[in-house]
Amino acid sequence: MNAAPMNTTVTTPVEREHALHLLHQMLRIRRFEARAAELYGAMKIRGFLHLYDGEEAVAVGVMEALTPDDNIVATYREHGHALARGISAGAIMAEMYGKQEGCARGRGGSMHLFDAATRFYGGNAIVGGCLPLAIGFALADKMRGQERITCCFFGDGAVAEGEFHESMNLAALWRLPVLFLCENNLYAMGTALERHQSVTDLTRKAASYDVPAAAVDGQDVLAVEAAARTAVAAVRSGAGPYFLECRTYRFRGHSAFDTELYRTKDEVEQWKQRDPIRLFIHLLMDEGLLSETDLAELERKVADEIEAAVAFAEAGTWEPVEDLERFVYSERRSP
Amino acid sequence: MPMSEFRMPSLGADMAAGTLVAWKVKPGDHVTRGMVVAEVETDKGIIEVEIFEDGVIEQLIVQPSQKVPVGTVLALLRHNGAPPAPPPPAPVPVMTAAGAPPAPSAPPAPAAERERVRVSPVARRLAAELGVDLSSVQGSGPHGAIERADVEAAAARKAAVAPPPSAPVTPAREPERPAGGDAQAAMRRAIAAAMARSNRDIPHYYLETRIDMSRPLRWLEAENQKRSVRDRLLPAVLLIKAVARALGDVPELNGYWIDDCHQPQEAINIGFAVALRQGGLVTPAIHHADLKSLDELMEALRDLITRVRSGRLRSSDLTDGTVTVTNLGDLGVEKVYGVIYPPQVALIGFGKVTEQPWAEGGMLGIRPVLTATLAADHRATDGRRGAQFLEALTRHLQEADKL
Amino acid sequence: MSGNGQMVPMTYREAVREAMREAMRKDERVFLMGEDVGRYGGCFAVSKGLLQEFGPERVRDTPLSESAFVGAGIGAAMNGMRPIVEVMTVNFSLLAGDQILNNAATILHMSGGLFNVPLVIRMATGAGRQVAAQHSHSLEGWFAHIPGIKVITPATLEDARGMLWTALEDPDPVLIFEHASLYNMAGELPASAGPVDIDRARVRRSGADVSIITYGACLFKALEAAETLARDGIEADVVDLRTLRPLDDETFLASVAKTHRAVIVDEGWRSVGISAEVSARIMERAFYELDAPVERICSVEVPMPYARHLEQAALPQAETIVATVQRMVHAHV
Amino acid sequence: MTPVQTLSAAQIKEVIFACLKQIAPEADLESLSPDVNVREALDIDSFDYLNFMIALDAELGVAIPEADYGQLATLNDIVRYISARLA
Repeated sequence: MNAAPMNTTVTTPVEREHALHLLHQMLRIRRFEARAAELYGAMKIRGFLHLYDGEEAVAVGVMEALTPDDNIVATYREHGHALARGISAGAIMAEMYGKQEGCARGRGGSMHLFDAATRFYGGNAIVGGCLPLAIGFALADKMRGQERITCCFFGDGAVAEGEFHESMNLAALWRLPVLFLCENNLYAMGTALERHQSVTDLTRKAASYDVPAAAVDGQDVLAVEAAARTAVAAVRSGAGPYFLECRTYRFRGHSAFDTELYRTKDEVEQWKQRDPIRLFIHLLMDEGLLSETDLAELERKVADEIEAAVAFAEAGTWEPVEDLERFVYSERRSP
Repeated sequence: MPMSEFRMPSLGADMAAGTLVAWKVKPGDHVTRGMVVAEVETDKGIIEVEIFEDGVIEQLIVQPSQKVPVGTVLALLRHNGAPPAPPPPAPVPVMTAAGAPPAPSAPPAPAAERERVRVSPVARRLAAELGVDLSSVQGSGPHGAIERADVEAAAARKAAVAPPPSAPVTPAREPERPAGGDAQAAMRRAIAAAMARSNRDIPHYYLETRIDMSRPLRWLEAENQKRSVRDRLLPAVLLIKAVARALGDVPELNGYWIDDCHQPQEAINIGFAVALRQGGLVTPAIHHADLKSLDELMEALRDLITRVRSGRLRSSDLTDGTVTVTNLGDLGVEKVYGVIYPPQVALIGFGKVTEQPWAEGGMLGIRPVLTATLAADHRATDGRRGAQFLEALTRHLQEADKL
Repeated sequence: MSGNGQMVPMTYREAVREAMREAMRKDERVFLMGEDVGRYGGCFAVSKGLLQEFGPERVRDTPLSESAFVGAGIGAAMNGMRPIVEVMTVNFSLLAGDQILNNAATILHMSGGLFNVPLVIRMATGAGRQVAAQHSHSLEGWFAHIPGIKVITPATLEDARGMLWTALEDPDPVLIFEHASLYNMAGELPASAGPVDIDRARVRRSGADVSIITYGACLFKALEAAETLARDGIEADVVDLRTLRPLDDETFLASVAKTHRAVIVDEGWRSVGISAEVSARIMERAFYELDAPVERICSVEVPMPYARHLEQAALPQAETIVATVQRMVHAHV
Repeated sequence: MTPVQTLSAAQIKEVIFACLKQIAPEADLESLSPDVNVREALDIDSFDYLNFMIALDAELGVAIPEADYGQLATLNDIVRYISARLA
């Protein structure tokens, strides 16, 4: 039996403009992923495709708490993070098409989105492998007296990796400005949390490293944002790392090719009752902050953006094969 | 028993039979993979036929001037180390070139097992350079291997007894092969069969584009000014390389349509149409044209044309083309609408470069202009891909310095 | 640094230490990180004294977490620093294999050229000190298999002193393999010794009869063998590869073109190793120069044993090189 | 490739014929009119023409730049051009 969805209710007061912004961001991700699934079926996108439906509130809420100067290190289920962080939908879609207009010239694909302007350092597809990188980013910033922090996303599966424990220890030992952002969607691929963890309350992992930790309902975007602001403030204060667990659920399979033998339809349905987007829409309507017209307007805007992204990807070009061996080594000398 | 059969190869989609012209080996000879062992006359001309195994020729079954269907056993090959075999049963019936009864085949000569002479690679190279006959050299290496020092010693001995060398003479030309009326008629028939099949089976679509050649030709002229006469490049080389590059961009046009199935090929082997003086044409392939530099392409072209003209094509020359380029510009035509050579799916034609009015940026000028045409198989690709190809071709030609 | 040609006595260990000291003085972004590099002074005492000079921020002792601190080196390098990460021995580097192969080597290419990783990883390699099968292997050939990283193997004092700075200036990850048996090697270096290239192999001894191609500690076995052979009138060209990736083909091919015979000496295992690679390149590009088959002298394919006589029997030795060359050259010299 | 100092027009023509013979062995050169376009008359394509230039260079040491190809239409043109270059 999986951990039951948390039933926290949103109480945070929210400005209308900000609320509409959060909703917009979540809708963008949902629409983008739906289109990605469709285009995968049409064979426009290949390779592995890990979709983020159901987890939108996490990426959107956390990104709100960060500044543009902070570093992001993400996993292979990162379309939502990239969109919420501000990489254009066109550059992401073109990347998934494998076009050279993509944010990594079509070298990385769905799992390896990169962007210098938003300090987005992947798109890392070895579970746990991104954690040491985040340590390094934070170490460099700390050594040079930078204000910025590093936010490292990873899933519940990564908690079983040695690299998670090595990294937690090192970050705590050296008091590095890292936000360990665990997206607990209850499954490491197809293995349920209680089948891969001896202790299923993941915040307790942090205790052994003396890292402050909290858990939050990952279906509630306002709660995520609030918890992330608390966490970010703690990290930015110089107190060292912080572990934030967002309890969430993915509505689709692990990747495009997943028969989902490991969970029941009932369970998925039950979680869909807690769709972060639906919950938020209801809340805003109840509060009188959102009208049907507002929603229709937002959805039209999102649809236009995603269609433009698809058109951009379609019109993109293939990197010439002569460039295949470019960037194995740098073409410039560092100063 | 480690014995294998060397058969009349199929050298093209349109070849049903071939006439053995000459054997390059005799019973008892050691052969290695890739060695030319026979010359076969086909409807397309005389082809040097390679063998694809190592071994010793046990018996030659088909005799010169016999015409046999593809797949007929031409010779028996004994693998190295195997004992000589008893004579095989009587050879298969064969057709003869002139309808005459088959020539009686000579009894197989007893194949004497000859010890393979070991020669180190550098010794072999040096022997060729110094004109040393390796059979006269005693090897001092392991198992009697001939090494560099042995060749040098032999060359020194030779120099000591030989008169000073006279001026080098140009090698005699290959004796001309009589281009008999029969061969020409046969080639005509072969072309007829392939082209009729093409027109019957392939739904062609045609696209053409005019290309401003001022930049590429200017570049070529400047390049050739830096070069000796011997190293000059012909415009055809630019065209071939640009086609290869463009095929890299639009790989669907490079390949075959076989059994209702589009089979794009990875290797870009450009069949280059070469006309024969006595009539007819062949389209030997320039292998991996995309990977060759302009100099290497020029060399490949030189080699192919020379071998076409002297009738010494290899089987792989004729069977490996993945696309065809035909350049009739020398003859003054402006546009070429080609017929695809099956099972290929595209043919690119080039006409003559002519000075033409050219409007650009609101200005009218006179430019050297080339018309490139694409004939493509509509089963394999659509006009959009074809258009992308011509666009890529134009772009690559404009960047001749990067070809 | 004094610019005169005055010679200073120095060990290999001191040469590496001087190189690190100079790098940290020259560039504030450079720092050293690894197990016991600080208070302990380095497992091989290479970093002894650096903590006192540069402090614990720049000479950082790490936990026994190879994956975390190698990965941290990658992240720090991507974020503006120039880390030197010391991995105690090559065997331990396998614990950081994920970070080296999946991150350091891939990120530049995978990000379409957006992010490079200017990281230097140093580690001890090789056998000869009776430390048995988990501390003695020569895996530099494994790493040389990976595109995206560079693999260098300083053998001489000059290279130990000079390669580090060049590696730090390189925009991409460079792995430096220091043969543990060389740390005590003493010699002299000019006081002015400075950076050297990491692109080219070098001919350490010139001869016309055979090419001995090697790197790392085997260089000295090759030079010893060459002296013995010279007494028989056989002159060996000894090529020190110096960099295993990218390999400098031109230098060893030119040597083979001169001598027409090649022996490759490599402390790694024979199968699928760097010697096989060198041999293949000779076959591909200098086949018609060869007067004899290429030979390889490598470690015997066993986990390295503890007992001294067995360990020595497992390693390439000067006598083996001499015997092999004599067999190859035989009557012609 | 010793440069030939004194060569009569007839000798030059002989060399040209030898070069052409290498390229078009079947051609009947004796009946070639000195005033017709050689390329057209003998069906010489650009590749053959380059070989012809290479042969002339090898035999006479006269490297003809591409820019001068236009001056070499007929047999007479070629003889005249080469005489001038050898002079």
